[in-house]
Amino acid sequence: MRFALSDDQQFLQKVTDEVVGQALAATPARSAATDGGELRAALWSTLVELDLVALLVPVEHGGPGGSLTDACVVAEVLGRHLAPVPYVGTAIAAAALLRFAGGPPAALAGLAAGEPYSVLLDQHLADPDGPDGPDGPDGPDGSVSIAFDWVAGARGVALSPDGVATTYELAAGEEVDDVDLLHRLRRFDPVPAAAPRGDDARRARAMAWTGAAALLTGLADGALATATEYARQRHQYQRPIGSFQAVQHLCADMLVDVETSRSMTYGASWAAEHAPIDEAMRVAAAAKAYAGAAAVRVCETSIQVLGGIGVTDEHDAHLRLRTAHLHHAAFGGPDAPMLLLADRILEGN
Amino acid sequence: MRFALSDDQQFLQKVTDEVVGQALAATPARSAATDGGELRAALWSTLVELDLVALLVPVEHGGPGGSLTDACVVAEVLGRHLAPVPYVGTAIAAAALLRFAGGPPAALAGLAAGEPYSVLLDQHLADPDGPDGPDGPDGPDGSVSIAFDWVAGARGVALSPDGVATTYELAAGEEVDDVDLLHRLRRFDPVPAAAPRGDDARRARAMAWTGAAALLTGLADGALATATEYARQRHQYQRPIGSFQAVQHLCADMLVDVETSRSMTYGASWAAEHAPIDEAMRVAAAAKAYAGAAAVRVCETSIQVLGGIGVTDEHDAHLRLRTAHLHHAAFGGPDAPMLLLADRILEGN
Amino acid sequence: MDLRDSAEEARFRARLRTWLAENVPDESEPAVLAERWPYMRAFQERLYRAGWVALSYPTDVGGQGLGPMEEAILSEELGRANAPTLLPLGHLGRPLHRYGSEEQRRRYLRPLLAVEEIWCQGFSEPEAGSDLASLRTRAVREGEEWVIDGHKIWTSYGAFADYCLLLARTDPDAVRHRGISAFIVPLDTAGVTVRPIVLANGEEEFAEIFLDGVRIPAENMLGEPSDGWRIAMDVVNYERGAVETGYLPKFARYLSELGEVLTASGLGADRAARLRLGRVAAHLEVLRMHCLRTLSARVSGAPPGPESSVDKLLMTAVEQELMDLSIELVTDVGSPGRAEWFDRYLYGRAGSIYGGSAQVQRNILAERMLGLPRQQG
Amino acid sequence: MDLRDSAEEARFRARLRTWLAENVPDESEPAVLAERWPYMRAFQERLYRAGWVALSYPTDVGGQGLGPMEEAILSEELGRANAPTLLPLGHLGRPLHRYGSEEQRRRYLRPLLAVEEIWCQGFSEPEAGSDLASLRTRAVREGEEWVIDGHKIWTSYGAFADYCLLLARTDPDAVRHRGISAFIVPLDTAGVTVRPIVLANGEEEFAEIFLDGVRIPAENMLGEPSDGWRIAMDVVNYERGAVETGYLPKFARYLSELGEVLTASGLGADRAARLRLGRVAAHLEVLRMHCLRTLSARVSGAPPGPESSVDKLLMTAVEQELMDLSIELVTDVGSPGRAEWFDRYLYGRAGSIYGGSAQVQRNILAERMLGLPRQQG
Repeated sequence: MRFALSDDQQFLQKVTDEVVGQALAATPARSAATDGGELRAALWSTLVELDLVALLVPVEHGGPGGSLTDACVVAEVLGRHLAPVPYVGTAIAAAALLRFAGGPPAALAGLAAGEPYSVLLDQHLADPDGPDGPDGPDGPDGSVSIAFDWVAGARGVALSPDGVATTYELAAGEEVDDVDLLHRLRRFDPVPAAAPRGDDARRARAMAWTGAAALLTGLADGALATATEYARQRHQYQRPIGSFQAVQHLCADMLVDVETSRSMTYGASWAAEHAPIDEAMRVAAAAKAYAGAAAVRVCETSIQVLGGIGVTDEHDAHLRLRTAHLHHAAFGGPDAPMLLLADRILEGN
Repeated sequence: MRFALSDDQQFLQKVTDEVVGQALAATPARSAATDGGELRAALWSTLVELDLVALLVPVEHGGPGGSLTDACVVAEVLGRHLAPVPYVGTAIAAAALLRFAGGPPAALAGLAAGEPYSVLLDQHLADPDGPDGPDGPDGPDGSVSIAFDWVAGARGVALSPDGVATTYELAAGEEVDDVDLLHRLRRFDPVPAAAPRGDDARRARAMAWTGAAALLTGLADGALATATEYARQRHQYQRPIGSFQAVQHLCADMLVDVETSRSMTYGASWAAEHAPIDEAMRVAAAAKAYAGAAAVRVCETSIQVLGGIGVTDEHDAHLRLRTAHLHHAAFGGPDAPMLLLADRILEGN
Repeated sequence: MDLRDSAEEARFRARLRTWLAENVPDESEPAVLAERWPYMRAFQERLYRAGWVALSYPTDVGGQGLGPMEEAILSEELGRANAPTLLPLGHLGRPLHRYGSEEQRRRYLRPLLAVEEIWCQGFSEPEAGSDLASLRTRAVREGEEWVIDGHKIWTSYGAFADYCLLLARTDPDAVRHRGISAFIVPLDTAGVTVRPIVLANGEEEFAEIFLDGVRIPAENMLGEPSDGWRIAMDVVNYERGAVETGYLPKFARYLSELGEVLTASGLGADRAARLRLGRVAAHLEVLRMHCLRTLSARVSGAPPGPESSVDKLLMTAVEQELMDLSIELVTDVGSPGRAEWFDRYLYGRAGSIYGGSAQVQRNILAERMLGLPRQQG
Repeated sequence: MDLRDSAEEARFRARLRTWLAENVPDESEPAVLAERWPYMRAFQERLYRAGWVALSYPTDVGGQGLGPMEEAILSEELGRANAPTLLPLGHLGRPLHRYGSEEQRRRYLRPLLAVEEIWCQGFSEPEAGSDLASLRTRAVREGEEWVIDGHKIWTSYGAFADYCLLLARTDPDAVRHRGISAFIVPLDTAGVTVRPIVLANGEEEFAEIFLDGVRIPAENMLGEPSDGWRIAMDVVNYERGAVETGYLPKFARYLSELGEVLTASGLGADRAARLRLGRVAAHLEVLRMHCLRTLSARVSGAPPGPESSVDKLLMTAVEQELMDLSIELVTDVGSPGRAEWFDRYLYGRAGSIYGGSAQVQRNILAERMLGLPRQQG
């Protein structure tokens, strides 16, 4: 047992951090909300060039043969910098679905080459026991229509009713007005789809959940860094606010959330790929449920420490909180992982 | 509109506080757990002599003709002092059931004269829409067997299936091992019973909920007083711990819980008795749900402020927490009031 | 205890209901401030003309000579009638009334209450948020004028205001909250620049005010020199009370909307959702009862004290809990209304920051209500 | 990252499982401490004889020369086999091993690990709880002896112990945490009185120790004079880590029992209950993963530092959340098992107090991990 990043992974982390950090120092992340896709495209091609987008694409399809842990390292860095790229949707969720659920080889090769793929969200399918069942309000029984992490020209990927990853042209469609301003959703004509029930599809789901957890951990870490930096500099009552116990304890609670999310996420990054499927699902579910709730909590607390400026449009704090909420809700909603964990325990009795 | 205790009620509060305070200064409340009923009986006869037990008994049955607000004033003081007497069960819940649900006049007269009455708990009946429905594990459909606030010689009161308050001899029975060490539960042979569905029975339920809320508010207030007193005196790091912001904020949160519980409880003490039945139920439900959760929270926080001594057997902090949990759970469980409130909103749509 | 209307209160309520039934506009509140402001202002003018504004102010300054109970009934009935939100400016009349000279009251109070002149509050500064006493804006006496330089922030509706009740340091040698005075500053004076602040939810109701050599007549000081802190604390305590803010009816409306969301989504029978909804409903009842108690205490006429921090913390907690619930219930990405609920939720995060952060409110309660020893350092 | 057992670890786990299958007692853990203590001790002695105790200690002192991974596997497998709780004494061997003289290690370490001699920890005092540095117990050198006077509290299993690792002030002029030394005190020495503390749940696992002119030989000091604080911090950091405490398997067992309660009560299909259960299950996975990470970091041999406060806060939060869940699920008064769950819940309230209160842990993280400016005063 070795629970630590390898030297290679630490190098990957450092390089990604530098590249993304430099890009966003030149052009702030928020500009992606209004620049017509320019920053997103520029950053994406950098990631493609560095072969970071193809990490989960097998070598035989042109990928560099990376692990889910590698992809999580990248996702965490992207979350920390609030990078406006469709990494979780394309490089993790779509790649895993194509790879494990028998997607067309050409699609994997295209993904490795930098073609964008967008996962069609199955939020109404993911909780087979939920009150909605597989029949959502968006269309006929078992259909999906919302593309996650959509960019212009992206093809859609969904699990078709026979349990095979299938790609779709996403020609038309309309922007969806959700909460995240940096990661886009688009509504298309519904296509038929199935809940992830087979082992392969469940593996892909576990990997998507873990990828989201990694991004969420990064978001929380960035929120913590912003808050502690501010708490050191901002003075009230003639002292730095970070010397007040109330502020210190808010920051300490954030640190606990970040470090424990990180432990959970990297544990899941191994298990979701390598462990037997039931264990993979269990651990990935815990990562998604925990990191999602923790990231929302930390982003909220960070705003509290920032005070007035934290609730303004010009500060990134709300962009971070928005991205946290979207990823907390993605891939089946926030409740699905907890219900899965509960049912494991109840079945055990 | 006048939201304040009258001069008479303030006098009642003062007298009760002095009498109970003196009695428990001489013999600590905790001794009631082991003294075979001696303290409980002594304190009870004091309350009977002062006509505090009969407050809800109408004048024509020998009562002093008090209001539910009067009874809540007494219950709050008893809670603050952690007095080991069956006041909520006998003087509020049983009295209200006998009075509103057509109980035998002799029973009301007996109660006014100091005879003990114990409410047979309907925790399995109170939530008609709950997963249990009216069929609990304690006996056949619609039966109750646990006497709340039982003392030796008490008669039981329950709502019989025709919706009328009925009294029972409680000859045999066995002690129930629950969490509260000062308020007793006893299990008897089941008797048939109904959920409080008619307006009269619902009025009695609203009054019982409000009485419990008053006791819970007093418990929380006592826990707050204990914690702040300790925080002023206890020194660590060469200063009173109450000068640390972390401790101050714990105490401030307790104060908010206490004051808001108090507002809710006294508001309910008027509405449960006088408002139209739907409003009475709604307000009493809010009081029970809120004061119960708040009292548990405050008693827990008080223990945190007390540190090590707070978790010892010899300190009263756990007795207080225990009593809070019992009253939070009594009269239908902690969830029933919240479900009632939710259904009001959902029916409105 | 008696929660019933007195005969007089009941008559007042009945009259008010009749009026509201005929006068609440059919079109609902615009989401965008630029349209919402005239909508709110027009309704408030109509309310004033009909005698429903400034109920608890004396008649000689344009009020109705009634009490806080009538204010509470107004707030309740406005909510029940789904009326436009009131401008939260009533609390600025209090200091004018209490500390103003005869002449100032005559000149300013009636136009303020009549919504003819809009007022705002210039307290916070970039370096003086929770720690208001560290404010740096200064006013220097030059002959018959005060010359003011500084930078105010978080001024509600500053972009729409005609006058600002402004705090500035007049005695640079006095420590902290001593040496602060209050001024009446016409915002069309040369040297004043107002710039809206855009909040995370797109709201522009706050503004910054820059003051660069702004000259106002000497008589525009409110109260005596160094009364500024006392005046500010009065305003802040009023502001913290829930009653005058119209929050209660708004929250009730939100809760009812959430009930509709639940019913529409088929989750109405789900026990988890019902428990959460019920918990928030209970908290809303608590807020209502606590406001009634606060109101009753105000009948004596005494201004609110440190206990108003309980009101503020309660109000914030209820708002945030309500908004958290909305985010829990409306989680399907892209589901209709999700973005609007999210905006309300974002706005709710500000509740524990403005008007003194939740941390400052707890300090006040610990030291001034519970008598805990002062924090050291 | 690789969460699989290495070949060596897998062999170790297999051997252990076989042994546990044959050696875990059939009768379950007695609820009353007077019976539980001999039950726990007997099992631990059996474990020791079979070579499963002190896995990560060197062989020359009675250990097995293995690593923290094997300790973790042991903890996991004990839980899976529903074995008796281990005595939480392992962390007291660490300071003996690290700071003890050749002679002290030879004399004390093996009997400690072999459960032949029971040790306890004499750190806290009535006036020195979270603020350990304010301890008042003093040791005065008289010839070849130290004379100790003082009063210790919250000593785990003090009533069963033979030796106490005790902190006392040896330099009355030094400030606070300087001037504190550590001693090995045989509890049968004249002048020692041990009195059990009864906890709210009836547990008697803690004790007070009164020391009245207790004379011990000079060589019973551990480490150098004034090493006491350093030694104490080592112990405390070990104590805060979840791995050596056996909590993880216990929590997993509780959660599984709560699943049974749910199933039995017919609430197994209730979404509200399932969500709560799932939330706690997720937290338990987090605790497991975080422990694995902590363990991996310890492979280097470095003793834990301030980051162990994360472990402690996490462990406390998970325990309290689990116990809150039990109280939420078992609310019918008088229902079977409610009193037992309540006792566990009460015990859980102590988790945020002992070993440094949650407030102290947060101070440590804020100042030592996040580098926030020191609290003033």
